[in-house]
Amino acid sequence: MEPLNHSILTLVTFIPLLGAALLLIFPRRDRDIRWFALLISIAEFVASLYLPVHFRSGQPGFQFEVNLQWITNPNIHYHLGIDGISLWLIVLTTFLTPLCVLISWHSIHERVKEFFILLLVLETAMIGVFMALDLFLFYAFWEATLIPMALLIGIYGHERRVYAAIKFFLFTMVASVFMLAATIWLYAKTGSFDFVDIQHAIQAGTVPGFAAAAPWLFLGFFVAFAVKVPLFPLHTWLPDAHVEAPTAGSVLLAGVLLKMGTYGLMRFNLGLFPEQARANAPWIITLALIGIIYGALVAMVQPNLKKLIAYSSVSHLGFVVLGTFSFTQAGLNGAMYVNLAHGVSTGALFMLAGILHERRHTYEISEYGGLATPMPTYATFFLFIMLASAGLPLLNGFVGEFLVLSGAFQARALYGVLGATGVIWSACYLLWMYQRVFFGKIKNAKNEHVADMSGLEKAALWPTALAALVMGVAPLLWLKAIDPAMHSLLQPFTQMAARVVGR
Amino acid sequence: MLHLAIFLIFAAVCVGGALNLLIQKHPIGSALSLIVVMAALAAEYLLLGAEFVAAIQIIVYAGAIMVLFVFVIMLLNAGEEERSDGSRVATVVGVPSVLALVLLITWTVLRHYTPASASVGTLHGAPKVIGMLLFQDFLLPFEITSILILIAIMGAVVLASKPHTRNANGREN
Amino acid sequence: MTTNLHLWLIPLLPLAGAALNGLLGRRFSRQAVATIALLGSGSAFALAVRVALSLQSLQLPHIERVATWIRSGDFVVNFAFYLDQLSLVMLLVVTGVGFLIHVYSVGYMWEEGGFYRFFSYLNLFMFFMLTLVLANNYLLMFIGWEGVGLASYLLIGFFFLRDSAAAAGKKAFITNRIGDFGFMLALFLMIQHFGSLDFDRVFAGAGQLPVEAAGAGLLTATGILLMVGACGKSAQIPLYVWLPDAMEGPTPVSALIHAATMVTAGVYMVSRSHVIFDKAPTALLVVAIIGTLTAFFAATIGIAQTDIKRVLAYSTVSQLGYMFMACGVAAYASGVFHLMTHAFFKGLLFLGSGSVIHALSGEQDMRNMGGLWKKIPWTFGTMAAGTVAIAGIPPFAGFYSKDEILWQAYSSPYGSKIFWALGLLTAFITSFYMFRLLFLTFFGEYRGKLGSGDHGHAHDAGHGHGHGGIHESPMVMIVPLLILAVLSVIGGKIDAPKFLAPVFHTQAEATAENHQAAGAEERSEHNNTEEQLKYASVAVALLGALLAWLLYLRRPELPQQIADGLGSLYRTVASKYYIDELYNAVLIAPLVGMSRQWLWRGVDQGGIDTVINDSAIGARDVGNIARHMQSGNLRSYAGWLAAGAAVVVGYMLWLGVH
Amino acid sequence: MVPLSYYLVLSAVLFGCGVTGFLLKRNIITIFMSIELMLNAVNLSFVAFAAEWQELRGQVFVFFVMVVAAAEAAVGLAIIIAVYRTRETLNVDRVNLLKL
Amino acid sequence: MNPSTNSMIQHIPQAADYIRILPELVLAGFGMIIMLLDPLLDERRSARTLGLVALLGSLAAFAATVYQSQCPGLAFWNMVKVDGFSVFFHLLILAITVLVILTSYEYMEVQRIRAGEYYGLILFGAVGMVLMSSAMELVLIFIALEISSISTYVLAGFLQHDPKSAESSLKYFLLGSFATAFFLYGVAMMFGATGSTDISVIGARLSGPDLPVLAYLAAALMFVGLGFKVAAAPFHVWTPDVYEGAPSPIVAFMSTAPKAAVFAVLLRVVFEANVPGRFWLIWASAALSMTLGNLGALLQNNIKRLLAYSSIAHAGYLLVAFATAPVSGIPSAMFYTAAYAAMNVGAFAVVSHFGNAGERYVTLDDYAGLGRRSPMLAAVFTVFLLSLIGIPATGGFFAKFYVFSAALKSDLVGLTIIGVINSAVAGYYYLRIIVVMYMKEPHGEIPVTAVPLGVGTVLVVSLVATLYLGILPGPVLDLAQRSVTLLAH
Repeated sequence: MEPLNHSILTLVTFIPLLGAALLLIFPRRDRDIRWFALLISIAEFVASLYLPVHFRSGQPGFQFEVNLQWITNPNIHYHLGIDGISLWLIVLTTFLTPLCVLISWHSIHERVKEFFILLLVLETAMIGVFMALDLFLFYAFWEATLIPMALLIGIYGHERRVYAAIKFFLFTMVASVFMLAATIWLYAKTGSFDFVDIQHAIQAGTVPGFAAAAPWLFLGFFVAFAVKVPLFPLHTWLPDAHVEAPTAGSVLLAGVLLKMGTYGLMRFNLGLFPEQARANAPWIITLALIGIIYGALVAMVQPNLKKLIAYSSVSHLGFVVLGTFSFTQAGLNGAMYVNLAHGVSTGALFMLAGILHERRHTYEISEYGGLATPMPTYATFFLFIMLASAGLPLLNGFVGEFLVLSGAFQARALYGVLGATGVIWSACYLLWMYQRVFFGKIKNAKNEHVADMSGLEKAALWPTALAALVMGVAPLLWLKAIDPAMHSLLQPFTQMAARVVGR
Repeated sequence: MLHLAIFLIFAAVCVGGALNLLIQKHPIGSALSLIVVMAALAAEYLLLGAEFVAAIQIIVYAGAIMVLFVFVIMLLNAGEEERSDGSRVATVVGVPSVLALVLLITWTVLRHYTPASASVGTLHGAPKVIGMLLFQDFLLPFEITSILILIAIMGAVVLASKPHTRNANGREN
Repeated sequence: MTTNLHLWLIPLLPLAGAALNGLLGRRFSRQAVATIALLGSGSAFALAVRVALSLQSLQLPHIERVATWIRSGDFVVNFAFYLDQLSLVMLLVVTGVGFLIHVYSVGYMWEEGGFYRFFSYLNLFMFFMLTLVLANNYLLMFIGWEGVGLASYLLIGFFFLRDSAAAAGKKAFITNRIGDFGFMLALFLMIQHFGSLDFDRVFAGAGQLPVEAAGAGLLTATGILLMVGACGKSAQIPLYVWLPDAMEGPTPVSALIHAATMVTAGVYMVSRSHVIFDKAPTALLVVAIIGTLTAFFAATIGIAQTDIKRVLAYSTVSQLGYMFMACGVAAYASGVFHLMTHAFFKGLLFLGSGSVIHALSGEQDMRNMGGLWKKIPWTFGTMAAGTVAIAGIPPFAGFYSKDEILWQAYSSPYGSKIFWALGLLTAFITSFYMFRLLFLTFFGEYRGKLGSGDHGHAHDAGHGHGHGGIHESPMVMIVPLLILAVLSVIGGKIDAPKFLAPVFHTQAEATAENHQAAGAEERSEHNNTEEQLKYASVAVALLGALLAWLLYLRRPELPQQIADGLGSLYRTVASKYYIDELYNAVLIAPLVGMSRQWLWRGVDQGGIDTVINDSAIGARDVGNIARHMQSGNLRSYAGWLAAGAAVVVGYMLWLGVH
Repeated sequence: MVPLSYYLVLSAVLFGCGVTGFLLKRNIITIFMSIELMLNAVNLSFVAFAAEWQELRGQVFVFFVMVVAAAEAAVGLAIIIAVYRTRETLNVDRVNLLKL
Repeated sequence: MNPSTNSMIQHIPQAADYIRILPELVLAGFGMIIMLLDPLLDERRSARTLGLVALLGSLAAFAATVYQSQCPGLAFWNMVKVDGFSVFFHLLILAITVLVILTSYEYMEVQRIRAGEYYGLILFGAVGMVLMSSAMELVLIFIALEISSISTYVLAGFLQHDPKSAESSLKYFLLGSFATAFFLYGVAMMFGATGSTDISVIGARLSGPDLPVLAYLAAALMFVGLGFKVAAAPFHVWTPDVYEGAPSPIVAFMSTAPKAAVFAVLLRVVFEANVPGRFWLIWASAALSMTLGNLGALLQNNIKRLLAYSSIAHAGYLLVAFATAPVSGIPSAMFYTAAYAAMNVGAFAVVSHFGNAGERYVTLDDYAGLGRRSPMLAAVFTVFLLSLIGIPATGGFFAKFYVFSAALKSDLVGLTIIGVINSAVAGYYYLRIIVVMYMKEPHGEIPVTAVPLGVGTVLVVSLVATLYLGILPGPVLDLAQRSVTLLAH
């Protein structure tokens, strides 16, 4: 046993918060604040790398667990732990945050201190969501992500930021109260918030009234997560939030916050209510498929770069849901992998969009054209990330999408077929957008002397590009931990399937 | 029978007074009819044997409180009531509700105590007995009422006094 | 399997070149860039030759496993390489022709901007193409498959300042994606039924299944889906539309990617999957029909094109159709044979046309050419060799492979006389339009304006600066032409079918042989027929040439008259049957329009957001009503209180009574 | 003897008159008087119940109600004066600065 | 009224009796000291001195309550009962009193209010409120209720320059008395139905199976009166008007302390006096309160009015607890009152400080840009608002959490869902304030004075309390739970 194993999760969760607290008493020297935030976020990333290094892939159950009684009544524990499902999402979060700091270096010049405080608080909350094994703790972290994010959008966003912030907050808030209701019900009946305990109780059938309530509980959790994912038709907050959010906000929103939804679906909807998940899978998959195709088609016709990326997220996250509810090993592995890949590539896309906005203060695609000439490096980065997003083999998008689709295909051929059309759509909207932004001659004189990427911006994007490549070439590094976790998550489903066959 | 007749007479006076309170346009008229109601009620109390209550009903209620009312009416030189129509809710929603309320209570009471079943006698509430009770069992409430009265006095002083204006230096004008 | 060939080095060396040039090339000199790129592709070629030389000591198929790529449950995909005769042929063609075109490009692109970028892309292409060829499993093949698409996208759009180039690149990629969609579905089917994508496991699994009768079955479905993929990559009906547009790319790219190598990936893939197709006659039939139709259809379009590269492009589509026709009649070896010879002569033709364009400083319209043979004799000579080869006139390479295909189409158990007839007709047309190209370009009077000075460069933007007048290309371009010309002449002597026989020596072949062995009489009859058919095909080739000579040299005014006489039919053909317009009107425009009007404006903004906003407004309205209880009037408040009291009392009494 | 219910019905009717007065009268002072009427009605019930249960607490309660009524009267009339001072009206319909 | 043999001892209050009303005595004593000091002091400086005395008085009463908790039991012939329940509410109300006095400390200067009566009324009012929580006799409850009511009527009208204040006072007074009459009628009926005004006797008489209809009538009428006091729908209409017009510290006071006291009475009446037929009545009232309160708040621009509607909604959430099984319902209700008090007093302290002289700045627009001009104040206010929304790690969250989990334990799924949806809707209007503070540019020059010591203390204390209840709710809930075992036999 490594000496840090018991405290590492706490450490990883709260380093950013500590940083935020220190920033609070920091003098208002913007430069120092930026450096400090960068330092903290990098330290956090390094600390979080402890997890994959010491993670034991084959070992079932949760690792690095901490379980302390926090509140006796209600019976709330400070229970953190990770498994293959959450491991990489945490690292994704810590990976993206320093990049967010970098990309905000110059674009945020007012209320710098508050910005980085919010960013770091948000990081803690996001990490907490992925680590919490106590339903209450989970909900607390879940809600805690809302406020800094809403503030980031609302204070540092663009023209319609207030509207977007409120929309974001309300959508998520309204949806998550259903989860809260379901959580409270579980607590009222089991006397515990502990994920593991509740799971055991449900499996053992010792929860009174569970059979009748299960569909509603499932729905309660589902709605909260579906809004976050976002699943069609609950997605309309996402484009608005993205368009108005500052770059760092968009990066974290797409990169991590949406993943909280898919994570929740896996952890809770599948983990706690396998039978309900199975029963509800057809319509959920239908929504996911609609999301894949619909998101892509709508993305295609967006006149706004960020909206386009936002709708592409709807499409990509549709893959995740599709994979999740295919209940196949490949589907779930793929879903998780799409999560990670989407976090990296869409995060990078938003950073790129932000770079453009910083120079020209608009996201309208029609304002651009021919940018490849003044900004060759930028165009190359954009191309690379775009290809990653489009799911080109050997880049990160492909592995996940392929696994998801093959899983969906195994579940039902039609799912795979419809989902696979997404491969076509994503090429359509991305390539078209790329053509309109970068190719041709410069039509708008303002674009003639747009500066290419600065060293700082390159520093923010190189890691994502490298990650996209490594994830595409060596997915095993990630799948090694994901695969067993998904295997155990699938256990009840295979049993169910066996029962159906046996009958 | 005599009891019943007296009851009915005073009851009629009560209800008449109450209705008159409603009908009267001038507050003084209403105040006077309220005094009538109170006096008639005192008679009903006597009928029930509550001497002490009947006495303070006249002294405190009809005497002191109503005098205060009349005093204020005079002080503010309140004229006849304006026939303003500020609230349709009061007539459309309120009055039917009141009717329903009264009917419901009456119905309950009549259901609970059929006229034949329970006729009350009297409970002799002599001042001494009441006093014993007040200063023993009800000692605490009795003492606490002093605070109530203190508050009332303070409140009256604060609210009825001329606004307490100070200039910016805090010096009184 | 004691020898380690380090097959992984073959694709990786070009990749290294690509990475080096791509990341740092901007700071290198042109010489350095060229050296790196040539080293990348040349060393791959050298390794391929080494592999070929050590063939005797190998036991084929030779599999080298490098690392595991994906592991998900029981499903494992490895980075592993597979070498047999088929991949060796492809390997040599790709690296060989590829290297030559690299050399050629050094000359051709020397003046262009983005030199490093070009070679980086070219090397990247080599990497993906070699991955495709050497893959041990379908997914690795798919990497190469998509990757060559990417390289093609990048290279077509190389002159990105030109909108048409950018659009063509996008079109190529998206059309390819449609094909890839089919390919992916085929992969899913394989995963579902064989649990693996490794060639040996899939083929072993498929081999155990019975031949599927007419109608659908697993293998039929897989086969057809693979064919969809092949249609995209190899530009077959209905997905061929991208290839002619792809001519927007620099000409060496057209030669390498859109003639010699990438577009033949579909043929390679179908041949590689022959085990599946052998068990699925229906799928084979589909392949054959698509191939035949494409061959014929594209050839007809080729007649009426005036852009030299577009003629070659349609010719490529048509020739690819031949290859699929061969595959469709289970004569995979013939298909691959034609693939190889086609790589030689079509590569040659494209490079030659590039040389012409180079000489004319960017002119591509054949109507503005003519009489060039004197000015660029080397180019003329080599191109003439290529033309003869593609026309199928013996003893040039094209004759052998094309004749083999026609014979197989005629005689194979999966074949049909219709295929043969259409193939023959196509051969005639091919001969016609290729000679038309040759005559228009090199004979007659020069019709262009160049020669007096600098001329605007309609295509290959920026190309032609510093050139004055028509001039022969530099040696660095001529040498590859010569080598390819030689190969076009003698390529037919390579008995590829025999070399490939062990790969395809499977049940289908066996049955065919049984047929042949059925009786010596029949066999001799076969030989007889084969002879006759040979004459027929030579005859049509010569006829085509003759007709071209008649129309374009002898009576140059005739074509215009014929075109006028045919009227709308001619216009239809010249406009490529309006297929692009049709696709645009039927598929793309409605899709974009629907997405914008219905989905985005309608569902998203009109539907979902309206519902949400309305419910928010609804809540506010109700809130407003609730607020209006607060009229500010005391008596109203009392009214509400009284009402509330009445309700409460009423309810409680009701409760008390019950 | 008078049946208890008679007293209670009388009480209910008086209470109802009080409530009606509160609802319909415009003059604040009259409204306040209506409240006094309601309290009187309640007192009658107390005394009647006290007689029924033979329990003096009922009468004691009436005593306290009267004390409270007196205190309320003092404060209430002071409030009325304060309102009159700022608004120069005793019409309750005109006292509606605070609304919605 | 058990006839006792040693009647002499029975009829003279013992020391324990006085201890059991010690906080009330202390409060009243300090109130009188203030009354005495007032005329003796120079008017200009009296406010601070009197404020200090009042502060000391309430702190002393707080201490007295702690002391008193050592000797639980009945006093003054079953008039009052000191138990965990009463101690809990004593502490709560006294804490609120302390905070309100602190909030008022500087407010007095700004608003030019007569300090002597102001503090005196607060202290005397507090006597009534604390007494309500320990009273076991309807007579005493009635008087205590009146003390608390009358003092708040007067306090609401303390801004003598402001016609709104007078109107607020008038409306509160008239409607309050109106409701009191209903309550009293209910008490009369209860007396008629059971023959007693002693809660324990009533409880015993009503525990039988066959209940007189009269008891139902009594319960209904009493509920009207008490419902009015806690601003439960449909008896909530007065709340926004009164809160808008009254001085902010007083709104902080009357939205928490008397409400807590009345909730205590409701708890006693509902659970200890076994009042029948509560379930659907409270169910409907709770649902209606939440909904009307939240919907009404959606469109408000005046912060005080908005918080008034929010207090209606919160009364609704709280009432949910009354519809549940007492074992989990009572502690959850008690916790809720405490958490609500912490956050609401804090919020009103901000409003009171920010409103400035004459409470000029109370609209939403005035708060624009507060996040920039006064970041700490805005941050603290944000925490209170988040707590009012019910975001985890704040007291407001656990308050709702306990209530809803109690409801679900009693299988009140419908009510829980209504409540949960409501709390989501409520997010909107609280969020609007946060949005305005942080995301809107200020409209003009609005002076932001430095936060003075008194308000600062209040903010810190309520902030700590809000967060404490949100992070470690256990101790307070345990306290509440222990008292339940005494209450719900």
